[in-house]
Parts: sequence; structure tokens; C-alpha cells
Amino acid sequence: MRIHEYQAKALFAKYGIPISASNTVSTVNEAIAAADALGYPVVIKAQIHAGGRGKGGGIQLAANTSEVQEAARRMLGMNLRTPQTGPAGRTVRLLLIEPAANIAQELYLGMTIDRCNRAITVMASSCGGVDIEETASSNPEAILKETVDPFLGLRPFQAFRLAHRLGLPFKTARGVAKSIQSLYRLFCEQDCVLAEINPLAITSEGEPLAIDAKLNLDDSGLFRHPELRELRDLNEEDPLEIEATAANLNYIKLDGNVGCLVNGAGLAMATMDLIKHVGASPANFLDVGGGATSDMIEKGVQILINDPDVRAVFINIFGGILRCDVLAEGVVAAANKLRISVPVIVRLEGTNVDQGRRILNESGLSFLTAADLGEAATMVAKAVGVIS
Amino acid sequence: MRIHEYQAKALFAKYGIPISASNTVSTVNEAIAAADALGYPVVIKAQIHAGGRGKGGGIQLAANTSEVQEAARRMLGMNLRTPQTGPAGRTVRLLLIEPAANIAQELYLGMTIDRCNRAITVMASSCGGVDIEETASSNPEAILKETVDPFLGLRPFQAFRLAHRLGLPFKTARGVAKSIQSLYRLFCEQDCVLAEINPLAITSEGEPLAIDAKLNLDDSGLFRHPELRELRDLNEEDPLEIEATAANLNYIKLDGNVGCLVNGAGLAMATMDLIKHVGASPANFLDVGGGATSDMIEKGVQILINDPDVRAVFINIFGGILRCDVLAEGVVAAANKLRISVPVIVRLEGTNVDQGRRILNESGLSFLTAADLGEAATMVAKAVGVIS
Amino acid sequence: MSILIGSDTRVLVQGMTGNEGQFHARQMRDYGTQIVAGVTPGKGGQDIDGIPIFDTVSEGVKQTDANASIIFVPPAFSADAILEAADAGIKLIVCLTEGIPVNDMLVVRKHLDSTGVRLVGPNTPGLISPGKCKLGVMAGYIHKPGHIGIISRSGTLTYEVVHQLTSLGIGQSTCVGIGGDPIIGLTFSDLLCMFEADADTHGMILIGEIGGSAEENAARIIAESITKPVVAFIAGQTAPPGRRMGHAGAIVSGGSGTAAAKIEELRSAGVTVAESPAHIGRKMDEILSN
Amino acid sequence: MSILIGSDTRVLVQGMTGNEGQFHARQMRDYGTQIVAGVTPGKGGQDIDGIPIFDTVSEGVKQTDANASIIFVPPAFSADAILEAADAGIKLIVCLTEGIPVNDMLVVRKHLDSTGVRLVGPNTPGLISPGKCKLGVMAGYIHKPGHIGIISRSGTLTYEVVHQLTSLGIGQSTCVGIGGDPIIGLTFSDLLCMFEADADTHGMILIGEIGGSAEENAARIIAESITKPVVAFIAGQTAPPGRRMGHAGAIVSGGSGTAAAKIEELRSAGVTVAESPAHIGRKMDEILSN
Repeated sequence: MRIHEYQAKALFAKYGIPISASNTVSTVNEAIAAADALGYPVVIKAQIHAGGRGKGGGIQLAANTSEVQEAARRMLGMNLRTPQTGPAGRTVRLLLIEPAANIAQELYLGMTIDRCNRAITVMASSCGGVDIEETASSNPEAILKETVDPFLGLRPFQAFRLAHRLGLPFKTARGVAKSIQSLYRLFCEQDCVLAEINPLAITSEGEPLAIDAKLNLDDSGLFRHPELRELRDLNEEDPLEIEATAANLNYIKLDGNVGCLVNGAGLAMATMDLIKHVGASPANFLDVGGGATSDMIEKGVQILINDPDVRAVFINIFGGILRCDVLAEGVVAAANKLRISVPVIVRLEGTNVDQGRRILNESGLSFLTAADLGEAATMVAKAVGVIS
Repeated sequence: MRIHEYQAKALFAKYGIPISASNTVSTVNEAIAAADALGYPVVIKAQIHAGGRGKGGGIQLAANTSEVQEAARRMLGMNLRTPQTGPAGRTVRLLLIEPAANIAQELYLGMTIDRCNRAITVMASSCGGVDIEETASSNPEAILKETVDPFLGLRPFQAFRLAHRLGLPFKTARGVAKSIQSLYRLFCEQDCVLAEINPLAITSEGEPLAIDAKLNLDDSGLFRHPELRELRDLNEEDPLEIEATAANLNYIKLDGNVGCLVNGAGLAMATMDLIKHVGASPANFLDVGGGATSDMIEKGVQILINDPDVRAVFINIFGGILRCDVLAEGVVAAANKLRISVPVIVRLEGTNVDQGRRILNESGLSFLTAADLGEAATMVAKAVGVIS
Repeated sequence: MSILIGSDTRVLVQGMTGNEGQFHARQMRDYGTQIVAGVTPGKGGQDIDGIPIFDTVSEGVKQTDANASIIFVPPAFSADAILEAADAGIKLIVCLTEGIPVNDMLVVRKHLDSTGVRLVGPNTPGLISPGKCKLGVMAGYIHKPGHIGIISRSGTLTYEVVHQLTSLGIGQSTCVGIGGDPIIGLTFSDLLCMFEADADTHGMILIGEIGGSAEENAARIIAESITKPVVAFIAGQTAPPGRRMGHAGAIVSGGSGTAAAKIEELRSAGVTVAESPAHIGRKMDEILSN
Repeated sequence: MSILIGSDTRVLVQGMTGNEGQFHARQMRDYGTQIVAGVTPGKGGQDIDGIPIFDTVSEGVKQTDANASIIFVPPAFSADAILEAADAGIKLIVCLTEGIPVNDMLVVRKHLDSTGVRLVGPNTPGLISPGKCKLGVMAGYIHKPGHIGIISRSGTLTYEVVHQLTSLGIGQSTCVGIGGDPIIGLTFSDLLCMFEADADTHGMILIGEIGGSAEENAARIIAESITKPVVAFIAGQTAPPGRRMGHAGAIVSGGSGTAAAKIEELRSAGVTVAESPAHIGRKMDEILSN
């Protein structure tokens, strides 16, 4: 789960990671009041779930009240496009206002789950700032790393070593090491999968200061943190995706026109590959998961049908934990309730496949049933007219 | 460091280990008020740093106000002797008053550092109560154990397994397992070296309830817990030992008449063995430690001289980190300040031994210097008259 | 022969009395798997179709000599269940649970590394040695005893591949779902080496996914020490970068972990990579026919 | 020969710029020990008598090829210092610090077990191979090169024993203080086996203490696999039970860990146990003279 910069900074404060005083506002008047209270110059930052905001005009410096007014007016409600939002962009609803810091140096600090080493890896670079991803690919040696032994945790010597290798003077290195340890503690205790401070500024006094804050939470760990669930911002998500999540479905909207309902992420991805392979294009990724109930299936079909882009539905199920009869009941229930005007191609195999096929056949509804993946692909391609 | 039952119970409360409501009192009137408030019958327990209190009359049941008055009057100020206090006993200054619990079963629960396995070991027994030590030696199988992997901590399955093996019904076992996990968390977070709940009662409702509470803290871990240092009760310690601790000396009063000042615990114990071997008896154990200053040495000599039991002083130093010149300066300084009326036998070897010997010789004071341990032992024996 | 499990595997089911545990214990037993014990705290002393239930894994192992365990418990308790099984002396643990926090798995995996215990999963349908032992939730009937080993990060996609093979008359020695989570037990590389050493396995199918570097590592192992033919498919070739496709593992970040990179490395290692998921079985058939 | 350290040992001093670190680094160097590096965070780039100081152990090892480390840092930082040395590739770590929390050492010791790194201590005066290398704070001049190995839980009592031996003309191969804490690195048993394998060691002296079961374990090892003569002394024979005599280890609990029990087990294993600390050297002399 992603959270906003201002939410991440609230967690930083709790863990003693230095941040500036700040305020989150949603109106121009609030913005002015906040900036006046904080003192000028201030930085105004759009709160959206995507990086690269500076490049899209989502970060503005303001030297006085009228500049704040102008910037807040322009930013609130704007459709902010950054390299990470895609062409659709994101609507800006909240602004974070904080005093412009006195920055002597910009570092990069990050933590993530390193699947290769099966450990948390802490990364730091003296080349912080907007272009860290370019640095990572063009000059990987500029990214220093410490791998954390899961049994020992991040040791103080590792945090200091990392800060020291950044070439910082002793006192600054000690301060940065302390922030690294605090961030690590946050990372573990709050079940994060990614944490980034970019830039981690060094002020002219030689103290670290987190200018930006990015935290991605482990969805699987959220059951331990009910208070973190509250940080979810539904405005940042596609309405259909929200509906799907509420029904425990894993749905991602894409830009094609074949609605897919599949059980299992791997088969769902393979189904998308298959659709592309025959020249068509998936309208979505929809994994109903292993333990889907017929209610969930019904909901999934409904989401596909409600998507105006969908010109054909492809249901591809290989029953394991999810039994084909359960699937068939859900599909039939959905079809009975909804007016389905697009062709529905069904491919069914696995546990209780015979009952499943029987339920579909006896429903009296007009499903196109495919015997195997190859046949299904051809049917899909025909349905959307990429072959005839 | 040892702490009182009532102090341990305050920590239990913080960690969610079930205890009864209770009150600590130091006067008869307070005792009556507390008991009246808690409701009868109550249990009145002397707060001293020693177990086996029940056997010495340190635990009393009272059914009404007058019984409380009588018991409190008798116990406050009494010299309580238990199998663990030794014949000297301890003066009772505080009483813990709590309602008598409705006990269906008495368990034993303990945790300690297991040096053999280099791990914390959790112990439990269905034979709780006063005679657990007898059980441990006569029927060791009645003590069930779980060894904790330092990397994994006490796992929930271990806590449940232990509770289950006690033969408890499921719901009670789950409650006991929860208390075990809470006690383990307390043990680790507060740097304990020993934790015991004996008995851990099972109430008639099948819930665990800690009737007694014993926690020994790791002296080496106290730097992390300044608030725990405050729990130290100087009334429970020998005044000379308190004085010694204040000077960073490790001093224990014993019942002989040869005052010993030695550097290093091993050599100090060996020195006691040596003294006993020649038929004399040490008045104390005094380890000035490796890094002693001449001030500390001076203080150590002073403590020995101030002990009315001491009829001879034996200073046995093998210089390593502690240099012999430092030792000699301290001894000379002490001798110059104090009127020393008993013979002082000095045996000096190791780092800077020549300077040390010179300082002693040039002091003009009358030390008996021994060339080796054997000679020193003979001198000590002669000084206290066990040989002539 | 087969790898990891066979007709002598004695299975203990953790979370036996839950809906899934109960249903699949019966399914596995009906397939011929020796289900010797179940564990559910608080239900010890009961039985399900004659299979005795114990309160703790230790008891179950002591009473039944179980040597493998399969875990059907909720995510919050799964890490502990794995550690309990390992502690009780179980040498093969299959954990089906989806949604175990990655922090928990970091510790579990590191611990298992020092014990020699083998973990399949988590977030896996399990594994099967057709005709001998099914230790998972896959539909048994689609499988056929034979000589192809399958290793897959995906669940249902594996069934698809098995189905293709069986339809072509090609049987399987063992099919292993290694699980879709970022931190798992046995990897492609571990299992490729086991299949290489198994005389009864004549070729392997590797079903990968975008994200992570398990397939790249597998390519290295294949180039170095695998002599048997390997066919592979990488799911997610057309997934948009940066979107999460359900498996926590399937996050494409930067240039690494893409389908293209994985396919290239596998091809360089001599692996036959199928472009369409409809052609995986056919590719293996072609190799076996040559 | 000798065990653990010799003339090729290259020592890095952690906590080099503190009073103790500085004093003893000089003392060790004057004894002939190769002190090649010091580490104190924030003091990197300085030197002490030409010995370069580094900010981290990794740097020190990289620059100087140090292969042993000796730690003079306060208790709160010692566990981390040990782990830092191990992480940097140091294979022999001597930790002098007294007062490390036992919880810290449980984790450190368990970690070192999996790495093959040898730890002497903590709460030890260190070790010395007379005439070759001194890695500790003992007075070097009381030692004499020779063929007796000494292993001791105590500091100053060891000096006493060394002094007795040297006075009798008996030299030492290596003298190791294993440390007085409840959780330590190398034990009596580990070191007895090393001395047994060292051709230059002809006999061992074991100096134990009340509390714990290290001496009982040593007795078992001696009975099983030590052929060289062993003399022992157990300090605390006359200590009152239940009182703490300075070493966290020296708590006598129940019937185990008493001097009497230890002495009996050692005698059963064929060890010559001295009753008086004044007679330890003499006992070894008698054995060597026979």
C-alpha cells in the first residue's frame, strides 16, 4: 500500500527522523494561513501517490503570501502528470507546506526487501535528489549498500559505516547513521516493503533533514497495523479497483478491450500474454484468487461488464482450491442479474470441471466454451474482431 | 539486582501478566485501610529480598480488620528469618496486601539464562508452590522446559506447547501461554536474568493469576534502564556493601576475621580458599576490579579497617590492568589517613611491581610483605593466631 | 522415482480442522497420500475420518512418525506454524498460505537455512508426484505419472501446463509450485538440481514470472550444471511495468526482472522458451520427439 | 608452536584511542605483537605511534590485512564491536569488556557459531603466546615460552599460576583467559582440544570457578579425548552458596556448579586438582618431573 508524503512524515516524526515543521492543506486560504505561520520562503508540494512531482510542476517555492496564493490556486485541483503517473495524471487535492530548508548537500537513503539476499537492504548515495534512478543505472557504484542480517537487524556499525562511506564528516555521519537506524526501525515495526528519503538533506549546520518521504507498506502486514489501513487514500485509486478490492478481488485496469477473469496471478498474466499473442489487448488484469466464492465471481463479472471499454469477456479458470462449480455458479448468477451484451468466452478445467460445465450448460445462457487455451485465444480474437 | 515482589508485580501489570489488585503499606493503619478497601479475606506479605517467606511467618491470611491489625503489627519491623535469609534475617519494612485469590491449581513458571544451551530457558511445572526446589531435585521430569533460540525469540508455539504439556484444558492453556509470552517479553526488554512466578495460580474460572513475582535484573543491563535502578532497596543490603558499591568495589561481608583486598574475582575467591586452607577465615570478599584507581584502593582499605571483625588485612594483588604502583599509592594513602591497628600483609606481583614495592617500602609504614602466596598464607595464619 | 515426495511420505496437516484443511486432507488421502496426522490446538484427541488430531506438531510427529507437513493456517500464524514443524523434526514443509508478511518470512527462511529443513512455498498450491503422493491443492486427476519435472512460481498456470502435457500423453515425475511470494523456501535453482539428480526425470519445465531474479539465477544454474532439456515460459510479458499483478513478487523495477531479460538469459543458457502459454506442452513434446 | 596467536598475528585494536586501548596497544607492541591498526569512529586518518587509526573495522582490515582484533570499548557498544569485527572478516576476536548485558551476548554468540569466527571473552584479560604475541592486558614479563597451555575463567588468578610456573622454570605455550561471564566465546572444552592438537603443548592447566557447568563439560571432554596431563584448580571452594562473588558466572545454584562437584568430576576424568591456589604450579611440576 502506498501512502502520501505527509503521512510518511508523520511516521518519521514518531520515529525521530528529522523533518521540518509542516502543514497539510486543501484550500488556498488554508495554504496562505499555513505558510504565513511557518514563515517564508516555503515549499508547496502536491500530495499524490507518484514520484517525479517536481518535473510536473507539483513542487513550488513561494517567497511570500501572494506567491503562495498563486501556487496553491494553480495546484489544487490540477491534473498533475509526472513520469510516474502515466498520461492520465492525478488530481491534486492536498498540499504539504513546509519552510524551505537551508540545504548544504542532498543525499539519497532507501530501504527495500532484497529478494536475492533474502534480506532488507539499506542503500545510500551522496548523489541524492531527483535523478537517483538515473544514477542507479548509469553509475551503480554511487549507490552504497548494507545488507541486514534478519537475525541481527541493522547494526549500529552498519548504519555508521554507510554514513561514513558517504564521505560525511564525523558528526554529520553520526547524525545520518542515527536517522538510518530510526528509518530501519520504522521499516520493520510498520511492515514496510520500501522506504525512501530522497533527498535526505544535510543542512548548513551539518544535521540531516528528510525533505521527501516515501513509504510503501506490506499489504500482508497490514493486519498488524489497523491504524495504517486508515492512511489509504481512495482518491488515488481507480474506482473499479476500489470496488474490486472491497470484494477481495485483485483487479487492475488496463487499456485494451478484452475483459479477463482468471484465477491465479500467473495464469492471469499468461492469459494477458495469450490475448496479446493473438493480436488483441486485455482491458484489465483480474485475479479472483484461489479461494474465491461464487459471490466474488459474480462481483468480478459485474466489474468487467460495467467497464465501458470491454468488448468481450474471457473467463479462464483452472480449478484448484477454486472449484469449477463455484465459478460456474457465480458466472451464471452474474449473467442472470446483468444485461450482458458482449460475447463471453469461457474456458474451464480442473477441480469439479464436469459440474462446472454442467452448470453453465444448464443455465440456458449463451457462453462460448473453449476446449483449450489455443481455441480460447482464437475465440477472443474473433470476438473483438482482430481476426475474422 | 534483586527487586521486591511489589515492584515486580508493577512490571507484570505493565506487560499484561494478570495480578490481583494490591497495595503496599508501611504502617499498621495503612495496612488496615488497604485491606478494608480491597475486601476480605486478604493476604499480607512481607516485602524482603528473599524467598521462603511463608516458612518464616512472612505471609499471613487475614479475614477481617482486627486480623490485619494484628498481623501488620507483628510483621512490620520484625526480623524475618527464612531458609534464604540466613540466620541474620531481614527487617520487614513494607507489606504487600492483596485479596486472597480463588485458587484451583498452583503452577510454577520460571525463566533464566541457561549457560549450557546459551539461551533463555523457560520452565514450567504443574507442581507449583513452595516446594518447587524440592520438586526440581527429586523429580526433575516434573519441570518442563522450552529453550529459546536467541534469534527467534520465544515462539507462540513454544509457549502453547509448554502450557499444553502442563495438562491444562485448552482455554486455560491459551491463557497461560499468553502469560508466558508476556513474561518473556518483560524478561528480554528489561534485561532480566531470572524471572519466576511461583505460584502461577489457575483461578476457579480457569484464568492464570500471578500470586508471587520474582525478578532478578542483569546488573550489566541496567544502563539501558535508568528507571529500574530506582527500584534498588538499600535497606536490603549491608551498609558496608552499599559503601563499597558506591566506590565501584565488589564487596561481600562474610563471617571470618581476615580482611581481604584482592584484584579480580577469581584471585579473590582463590585467596579466600587459601585463607581457609591454612585454617583462618575471611572476613569478606573484596574485589577491587581490574581498573581500580588509587582512590578506590584507599576506599577499599578503609572499608576493611572499619570492619570491627577484622583482625588482620591481607592485600593480594597481581597487577595487570591494575598496576602495582597505583595499588601501593592507594594503600599508603589509606594507611596515612587511618589509624591501622591490625597487621597488614601485602603480596604484590605483576605490572609495575617494582615501583609498587618501592612506594610501600619508602612509605615508612610497617607492612608485612610476602614473596609468594604460600608465604602470605603463613603470615595471615600467624597474624590471626591460628598458627604460631 | 520422483523428488521430495513419494509413496513413503507421511503427511501431517497443520490446520486440519479448518474448512480448507479438512477438504484437502480428504482430497490428498483420496489421491493416495498417506495423511497420518492433523494438528489444531484445542482439538487434540479428536479425529477426522480416522486421522488423529493433535494439539501440537511435536505430539503428532512423536505419535505418527510424520515426515512432511502441509500448512493450512491463516497468515498471522503461518510463520509460527512453519517454525513449529521444523522444531518438531519435520524435514519437508509445504506452506500454502497466501499473505504472510515478508518480514516474517525473512526470519523463517534464514532459520530454515541453518536446519536443512526444506520449505515449499509459501503461497503455493503445493507439489505432487503423480500416482504416488499429492501434497497440495491441485486437481490430482489432470496429472499423469511420467518423466517431466515441473517447477513453477504460479499455481493455476502450472495446472494449465500439466494439462497440456497430460493431453499430449506426457507424464510428470514431480510438479512443484515454489510459490509467488518475494521470500520463499526452495527455488528454481534448488529444484533444477534435484531433478537433474533424479534418474526418473528426463526434462524440466520452468514456469516463471516477471519480477525478482529467480529465473536469472536459474539460467545461471542451467548453464553451469543442468544437462537435461529445460522448457520455460515467463508470464507477464505484456504486463505494464510498475503495476502489481497480484503476486507480491511481480513488481517490475528498473531494467531487471522484466520478461524480456529473463527470456534472454534463459535462451542464452540453452533453454527453450515458449512465447505463448498455449505452446508450453507442445515445446516439450517437440524436444522429447527429437 | 602455540594456539590461536603467534608471531604472524596481525592485530587491530578496537577502541584504540581511549586510555586503556592506547596504553595496552603500546604494551602489546612493546611485547612484540604486531599491532597494525586501530579503530575509533571519528578518529580515522590519525595515528598513534605510527599505528594508523581507521573509522571502521572494514577499512582497517582492508588497509592492513589485520587478522585478529582486540576490543577496548564500553559495555554498551561491545556487542556491536564484536559483530563489526566478524563482519569485516576478522577470524579471532578478543573482547576484554566487563559488563556486557547477557542478552546481547546470547545473540552475538549464536551469530558467531554460524560464522567460524573465534571469540575469546568477553570479560577476559586476553591471551598470550609467550615470546610471540600478547593479545591482552596481562603483564608480559611474568610469562616464559614453553609447553604448558593455560585456560582460565579468571584474570589475576591466571597471572598467579603463570608466575608459579615461571618461577619453577616451566614455560607456557599459550595462556587463554576465557572470561568470567555467563555467555562467552571459546570454552574450556574448545581450548583443551586445540591444546591437545598442538604438538608444542605438553600439558594443560585449567583454572575454573564455582558456578555454571563449564568445568563439568571440560571433564567430559578430558575423559573422552584428551591424552595430555591436565592440572586444575577451582576457585571458590569456600565461597558461601548463593552469594555472588563478582563474576556473573559465580552463582552457585542448587547442587550443580559447586566447587566440590566440579572437583569430583575433574578427578574422575583423571585430572590432578590442586586444593590450594599456592600449589597449582607445583602440581604441574610434579607431573612433568615423573
